[in-house]
Amino acid sequence: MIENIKTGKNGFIDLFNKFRNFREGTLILIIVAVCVLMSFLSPYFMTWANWKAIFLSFSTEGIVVVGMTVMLVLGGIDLSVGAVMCLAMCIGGKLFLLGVNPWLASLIALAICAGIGYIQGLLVTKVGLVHFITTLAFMGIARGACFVITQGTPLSLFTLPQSFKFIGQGTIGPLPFVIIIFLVIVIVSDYMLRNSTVLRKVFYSGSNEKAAVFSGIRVSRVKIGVSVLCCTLSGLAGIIYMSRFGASTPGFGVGLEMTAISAAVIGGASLTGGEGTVFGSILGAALLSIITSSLILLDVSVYWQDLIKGCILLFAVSVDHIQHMRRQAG
Amino acid sequence: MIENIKTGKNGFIDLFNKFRNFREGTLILIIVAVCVLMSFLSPYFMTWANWKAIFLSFSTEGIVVVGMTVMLVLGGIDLSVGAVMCLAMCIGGKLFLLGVNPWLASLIALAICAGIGYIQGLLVTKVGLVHFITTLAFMGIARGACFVITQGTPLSLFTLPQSFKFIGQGTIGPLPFVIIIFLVIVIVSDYMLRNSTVLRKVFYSGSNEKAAVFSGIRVSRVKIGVSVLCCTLSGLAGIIYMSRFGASTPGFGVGLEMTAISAAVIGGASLTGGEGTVFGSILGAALLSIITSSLILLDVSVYWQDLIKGCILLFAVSVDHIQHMRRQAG
Amino acid sequence: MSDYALEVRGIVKDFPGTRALDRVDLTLKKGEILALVGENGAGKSTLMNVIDGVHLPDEGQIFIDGNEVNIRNPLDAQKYGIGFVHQEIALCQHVSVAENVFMSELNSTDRKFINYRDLYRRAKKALAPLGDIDPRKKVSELSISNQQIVEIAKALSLNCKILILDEPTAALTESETDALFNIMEELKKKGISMIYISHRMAEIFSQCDRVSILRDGEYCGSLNVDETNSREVVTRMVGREISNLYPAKFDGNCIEQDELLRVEDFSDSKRFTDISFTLHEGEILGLSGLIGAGRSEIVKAVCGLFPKKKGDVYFRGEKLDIHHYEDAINNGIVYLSEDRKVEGVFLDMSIQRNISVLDLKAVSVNGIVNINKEKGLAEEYSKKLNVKCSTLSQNVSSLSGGNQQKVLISKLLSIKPKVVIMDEPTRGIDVGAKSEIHKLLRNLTHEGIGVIMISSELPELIGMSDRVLVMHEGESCGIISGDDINEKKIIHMASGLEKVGA
Amino acid sequence: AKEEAATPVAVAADSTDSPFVGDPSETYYMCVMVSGVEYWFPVYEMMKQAGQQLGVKTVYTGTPEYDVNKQLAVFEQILAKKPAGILLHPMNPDAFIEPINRAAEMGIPVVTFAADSPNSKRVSYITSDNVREGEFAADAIAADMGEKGEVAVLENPGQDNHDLRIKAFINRIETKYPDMEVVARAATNQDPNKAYQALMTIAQAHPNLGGVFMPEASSGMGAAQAAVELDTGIRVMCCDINAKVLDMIKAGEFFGAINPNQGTQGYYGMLMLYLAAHSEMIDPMNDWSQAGFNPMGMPFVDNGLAVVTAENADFFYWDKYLEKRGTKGINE
Ligand SMILES: Nc1ncnc2c1ncn2[C@@H]1O[C@H](COP(=O)(O)OP(=O)(O)OP(=O)(O)O)[C@@H](O)[C@H]1O
Ligand SMILES: Nc1ncnc2c1ncn2[C@@H]1O[C@H](COP(=O)(O)OP(=O)(O)OP(=O)(O)O)[C@@H](O)[C@H]1O
Ligand SMILES: [Mg+2]
Ligand SMILES: [Mg+2]
Repeated sequence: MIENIKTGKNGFIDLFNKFRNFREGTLILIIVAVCVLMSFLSPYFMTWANWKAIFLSFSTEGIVVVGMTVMLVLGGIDLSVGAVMCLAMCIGGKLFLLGVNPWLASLIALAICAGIGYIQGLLVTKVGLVHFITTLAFMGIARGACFVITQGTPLSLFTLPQSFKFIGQGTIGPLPFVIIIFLVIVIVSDYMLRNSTVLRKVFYSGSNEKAAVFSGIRVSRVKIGVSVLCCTLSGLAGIIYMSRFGASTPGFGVGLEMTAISAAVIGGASLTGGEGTVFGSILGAALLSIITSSLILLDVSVYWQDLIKGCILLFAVSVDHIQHMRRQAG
Repeated sequence: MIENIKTGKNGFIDLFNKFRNFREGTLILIIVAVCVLMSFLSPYFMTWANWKAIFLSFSTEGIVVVGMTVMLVLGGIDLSVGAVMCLAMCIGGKLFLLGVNPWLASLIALAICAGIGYIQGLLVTKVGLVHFITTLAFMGIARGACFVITQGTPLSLFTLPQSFKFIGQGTIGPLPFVIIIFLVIVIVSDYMLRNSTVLRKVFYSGSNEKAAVFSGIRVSRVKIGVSVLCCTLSGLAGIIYMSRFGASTPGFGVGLEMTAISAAVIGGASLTGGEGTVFGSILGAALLSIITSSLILLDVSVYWQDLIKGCILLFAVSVDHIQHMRRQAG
Repeated sequence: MSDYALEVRGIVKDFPGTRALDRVDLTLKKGEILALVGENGAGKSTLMNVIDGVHLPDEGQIFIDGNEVNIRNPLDAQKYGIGFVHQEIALCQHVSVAENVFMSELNSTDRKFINYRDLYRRAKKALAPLGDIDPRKKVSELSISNQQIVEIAKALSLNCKILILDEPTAALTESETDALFNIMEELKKKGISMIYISHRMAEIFSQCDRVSILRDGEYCGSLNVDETNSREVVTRMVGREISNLYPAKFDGNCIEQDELLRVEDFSDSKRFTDISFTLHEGEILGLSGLIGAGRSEIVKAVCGLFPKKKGDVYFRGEKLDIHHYEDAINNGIVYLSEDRKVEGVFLDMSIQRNISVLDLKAVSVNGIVNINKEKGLAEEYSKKLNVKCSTLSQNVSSLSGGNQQKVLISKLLSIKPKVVIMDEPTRGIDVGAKSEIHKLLRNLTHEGIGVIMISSELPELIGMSDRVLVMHEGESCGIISGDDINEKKIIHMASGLEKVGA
Repeated sequence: AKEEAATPVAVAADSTDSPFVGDPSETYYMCVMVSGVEYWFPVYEMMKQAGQQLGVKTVYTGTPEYDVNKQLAVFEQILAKKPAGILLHPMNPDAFIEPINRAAEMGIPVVTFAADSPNSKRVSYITSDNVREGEFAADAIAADMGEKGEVAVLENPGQDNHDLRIKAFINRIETKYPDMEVVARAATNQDPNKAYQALMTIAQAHPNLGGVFMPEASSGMGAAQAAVELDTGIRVMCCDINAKVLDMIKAGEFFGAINPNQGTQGYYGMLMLYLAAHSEMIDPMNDWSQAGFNPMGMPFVDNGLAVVTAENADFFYWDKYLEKRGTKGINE
C-alpha cells in the first residue's frame, strides 16, 4: 500500500510537470487523481477486470464521440448520432434476419447512414438550415425508422455467425477486439485532425466561415463531408453494438448525442467551432465513465449518484478551465 | 364543408399578404396550413375541446420555453431546465407533506431554483465556464436532488387544498387557469424582450459581447440575471405541474431541455445568440404540439409517428427558412 | 485646475510575449486635437484601450482635469466623459443601427422602455452629418464604410469631453472623411479635446494641433504641427528616412505588353453592368469610384466570390470558367478583401496557419501538413512584410490592426500569384510599411505580374496606377492613363459627369 | 463447489449447523437499470429479508441511466467483486448472454427477474407473467364496460415487458370480446405529461372511449388526471403502482392497477440464488454431476400478480410498508 502511494505520488508529480503546458494535460491529471483516489477507496478499482469494464463501456460510444468532435470543430452539432447508430443496428439486423450475409448487411447499413449524412449536409449547405434543426429532425426520422423496421420489438440475432460476433465479442490476447478498433480509430483520427490537409480545412471553416470562403476553401464540401463522416461513424458504432449484443433494439442509443457532446466539450471542444481535439474528447468520455463506475464500485446510494456525479463534473471542468486560462496567460 | 374550404383559403391568402414581411409570418402560415389540412382530415381537430387539449399540452412547457429563449438570445444555453423544474416540484411537494403551507412551500421552491440560477450565473461569469457544461452539471445535480428528496417514489399530494389545485386545474370561464398564466407570461415577456431597456441588454450582450462591454453594459450582471430568470421560470412550471398532477415525480421533465431549445430554434432563435423572440419560440412549441396531437388524432401507428413528425418538421423549417431568406434579399 | 483635459504618466502594459506600452506619458490639452502616430504595433490602440478601461495598465496613472482617476472599465470611462471610436468595428450585427448608436445611453437610462420612434428620429439626426443610413436597418446589412460611420456616430452620441478616434478614416471614403473633419471642427469649437490616430500624414497636418509619437511602445515626444513637417514626424516614428515618393511607374506603354487577364462585359443583377477591361503583364490597373460604385463586387465576381449574370474571363487569351474562388487561385488569381475582420483573418488561429491557408498542398507531404514547411513559408513572407509579432504561433487576434493586414498580404503573395487584386491594400498600414508595400507591388509587376488595385485614397491610386478604370454606380466610365490620371478628372468621371472612350 | 459436492450427505447429516445458514462473507447483488425507480424497492426489500434470514449480505446496485451499456459495465464490476450470486433484471435479453455465461463459468449463479435472458446460462427466471397482466387488465375493463365499447392504449415502445403487456391486452380484447375495439394507440414513453396530452386528444377523436390501459404507472398519473378533467367516465388502468396512483384508486379517479407482486420476486430470487450457490445441498435424481449443470433446477417461476382496487389499495403504499417493517429500504 505504501509503495502504492509512492508510485502514485511520483507519477503524479512527473505527469504534472510534463503536462503543465499542454491542453489535455489538466484533464489527464484530473483523471489520474481520480484513479489514485479510487485505488485507495476500492481494492477492485485497479483490477484489470474493472478497467476492461470501463473501457468496454465507453469504447464503442467513443467512436461516435470522434465524429461529434469533428462536427463541433466545424461549428456544427449532430443530434442524430444516437438514432443513426440505432438505425444501422436495426437495418443490419433486419437484413440479416431476411437472409442477407451479415457483412453485406452491415455494409448496406453503413451506406444508408452515409446517405443520411449526405442529405443532412445538403440541407445545411444548399437549403441553409442550421445543423441543430436538421439533425434534430433526422433524430426523429431515424428513430422512427428503427421502430418501423423492428415493429417496436427487439430483433434477436442469436444466429449471427461466430466470425461476425467476433467484432463485438471477440478478444485478441487479453484485449477485447472492440477496444482495439476503438484505439485504432481514435489514434488515426486524432492524428489526422491535427495534421491532415483535408481535416485542417474543418478548422478554418469552423473558425471563420467567410474567411474560409475567401481563402478558396469549398466550405460546402467540407460541411457535407463532415456530416457524412459523423453519420458513418455512428453507423459503425451501431454495427459493433449489433455484433456485441447480438440484437437490434429500436430504443437503443437514446440520449447518446448528449453524452457525446458533453464528452467533447469537457475535452475542450467549443460549441462555436474552431476548437477541439479527438484526444481531449475521448478523455472527456473516459472521465464520465470513470466517475460513473467509481460511484457504483463504492456502492454509493443510487439516489446520490447523479448528484455527486454532477458535483465532481463541475469541479473537474472548473479546475481544467482555470488551468487552461493560466496556461494562456503564460 | 365547402364553406370551410372558402374561409380557410381566404384566411390563408389574407394572412399571407399580411405576414409577408415579418419574421414569424411564415411560421404562422405553416401552422395555419397544417390546421386547415387537419380540419379536413379530422372533424375533431377544429373542436374547442381539442384546442384546449393542445394548449394545455404546451402551455406549461411554454413557460420554460420563454426562459430558454432569453437564454438563447444571450448566446447561452440551459440544459438544466427539465431537472430544475422537477426539483421545484419535488421540493414543493416534500415541504407540503412535511406540513408547510403549499403556497409558502412553492415560494421556497422557487427561491431555491432562483438560487441555482444565481450559482450557475456565477460559475459562468466568475469562473468562466461555458453555459453548456455548467447547466449540464446542474442537470445531474438537480435531478439527483429530486431522487434524494423523494427517495425515488412519486410523492402523492392528494391532500393539496383546492385553492392551490386551482393553479393547475382550475378554469376561469371556459379557459383553464394554466393557459391564462401562460398567455400573460408570454405576452409580457415578448413585449419586454422587444422594448424594455433591461432585456434589450440581453440582445446586445448576445449579439456582440465586446461591443456591449465597450458600451458600458455590465455583461456579467446580465448573464447572472438571465440564468436566474431561466431557472425561476422552470421552477414556476414545476409548481404548476405539481398543482395540476397533484404529485411530485422524481423522473419528471426528462428531455424537456431539448423540446424547449427545439421550439426556440424553430421559432427563429439562434444558438449563437443575438436572435430570437418569445412569440416565435412559442409558435415553434405550438407547431410541435399540433403535429404530435394531429398524428394521434389521425390514429397514425405509433411506429410511424416519430418518422412522419421528423419529416414534417424538416419541411416546415425549410419553408420557413427559404421565406426568411427571400424577405432579407428583397 | 490644470489645463490638461487628460494626462497619463508612466503607463506600462504587458501582453504575453510583448511589452506593448513601456512607461508612456501623454498629455491632451483642453480643446485641442492631438494626433497620435506610430508604426503598426507601436501601441497606439493599446494605450487608448487603457485610457478607456478596456485594458487595465500594469503600472501608471491617469489624470483627468488634473485629478487622478481609476478607470476599471468602459463604463467608468464614460462617466469621466471619454468617448472612443475603436479601430476594429465593434457593433451588434443583429441589432438596429439606432440601438447601436445609442447603446451606451440605453444602458444608463432610467427609462423602463425604449421609445423606438423617438430613437429612430434621433439616430437619423445623429447620422445625418456623416451619411444617409436608415436607422431601422440591422448593422449586418451595412457595408463596412457605413458600419464605420455608425461606430463614429455612436461615440459622438455620448456628447463626451474627450473623444478618441482610432483610425476612423481607414474605412471611409473621401467624402465621408471630409464630413468627419467638419464635425471635428464643430466639437473643437465646443472645447472638446480629441485624440486622433491615423497613418495619413495629410490628414494630421490639416486637422491636428499637436502630434505625439509612439515607437515600439515608448513615448518619443510631441511636436506642434505648425512647427514641424511630415518628414520629421515620419523620421521620428520610424527611426529612419522614408521617401514618400511612389515607385517609378511602368516605363513605356503597358498596353503593348502581352495581355494577362481580360474581363468581358461582366454584369450581375444590380451592382455592376457590362464591365470590360484588360490587364497586361507588369501593369498596375487602378479601380476608382465613389463608395457603392461596385468596385469590390466586380473584382469579387471575377474571382468567383460574387454571383454574376453574364461575362467571361480570359487568362493569357484562353477562357477560364471560374465557379469558385478555388478555381481562380489555381489560375494564380488572388483577391484581398476590404473587410479584414470578416472576410480576411482567422482571429483565433496562429499567424502561420493564416498564411498557409491559400495553398495547403504546397506545405503538405502526401496529405499531411508539414509543420516545418508551413513555418518556413510563414517566416519567409512575414519577414518580407516585417509583421510585428513575438512568435508565428501566436493568434492573429493578438496582432495590431496593421499587422493583421500585413498577414493577409503575406498570405496572398505566399502562393506566387500571377494576378493580384487588392481592395484597399494599405488600409490601416503605417507610412513606412505602406511605401514598402508599394515598392513590393511594383517589384512584383517587374516579374510580369499584373495588379488590380482598389483604393479610396486617391493620391495612392494616382501614384501607383499605370491606368485607372473609373466606375460610377456599377457602370464603367472608361479607362484613363498617363497624365489623364489626376484627381480632378477622376472625381469628375466618378460622379458620372464624364465618360471617355465609351 | 466441486469437492464439497462430492460429499453432500455429510453436510446434510451435520444438523447442528443447518445448510440454510450461510457465511456472513457471502454477498449477493441485485442489479437493475434506472435504479432510482421505485419498482425495484419492494423486490430488494424481500431479497434483503431472505438474505438476513440466511445470514448472508445483500447489496442493491445498478445504473441510474436507461442504458444497456452502462448496466453491462455495472454487471462486470459486480463480477469483479466475486459475489456469491446475482439477482439480475437484464435490460436487453441477448446483450447479457455472454456476461451471464461467463458468470456461470466463474461459478457465480445468476437469477433473472421481471425480464429474462432466455438463451443464457442463468440458473432461473422469476417473474409475474406479463401476458397475464395484460389479459387481466383487459378482462377487468371489459367486465366493467359490459364487454362492449371502445378502449385505447398508451405505450412505451421499445421496452420488452411493457410491449408484452400491451400486445397481450390488445390480443385479449380482439379475441375474447367481439363487441370491443382498441380504437387508438399512442406512445407516451412513461411521461405523465405526454400521457395527459395523448388521452386528452384521443378523447376528442373517440368521444365515447370507455377505457385506457398503459403498461406502467408514470403515464398512469397523467392519463388519470386527463380522465378526471374530461369527466367522461374513462376507466384508466395501468400496471405497477405508486402512491399517487393508489390515492387516485382509493378516490375512485383511477379504475385499477395490476401489481406484479414484486416482493416475492425478491424473496424467491434470493432463495434460488442461495440454493444455486450451495448446490451441494441438493442431490436430485438426475445427471447433474455428470453433465455439470446446477442441480438447483428451477428454470422458471411465476410469482403471480395482484389486482389493486379501492378495497386493497392501502396495502400497496411503499412508505407505509417501510414504516411497518421499520427498515431503511434499499439503503441497507
Ligand atoms: N491581446 C493581445 N495579446 C498579445 N499582444 C497584444 C494584444 N493586443 C496587442 N498586442 C500587441 O501589442 C502591440 C501594440 O498593439 P497595438 O494594437 O496597440 O498597436 P497599434 O499602434 O494600434 O498598431 P496599428 O497602427 O496597426 O493599429 C502589438 O505588438 C501587438 O502585437
Ligand atoms: N453586405 C452588404 N449588404 C448590403 N449592401 C452592401 C453590402 N456590402 C456593400 N453593400 C452596398 O453595395 C454597394 C457596393 O458595395 P461597396 O461599398 O463595397 O462598393 P465599392 O465600390 O467597393 O465601395 P468600397 O469603396 O466601399 O469598396 C454599396 O452601396 C454598399 O453600401
Ligand atoms: Mg491600432
Ligand atoms: Mg468595396
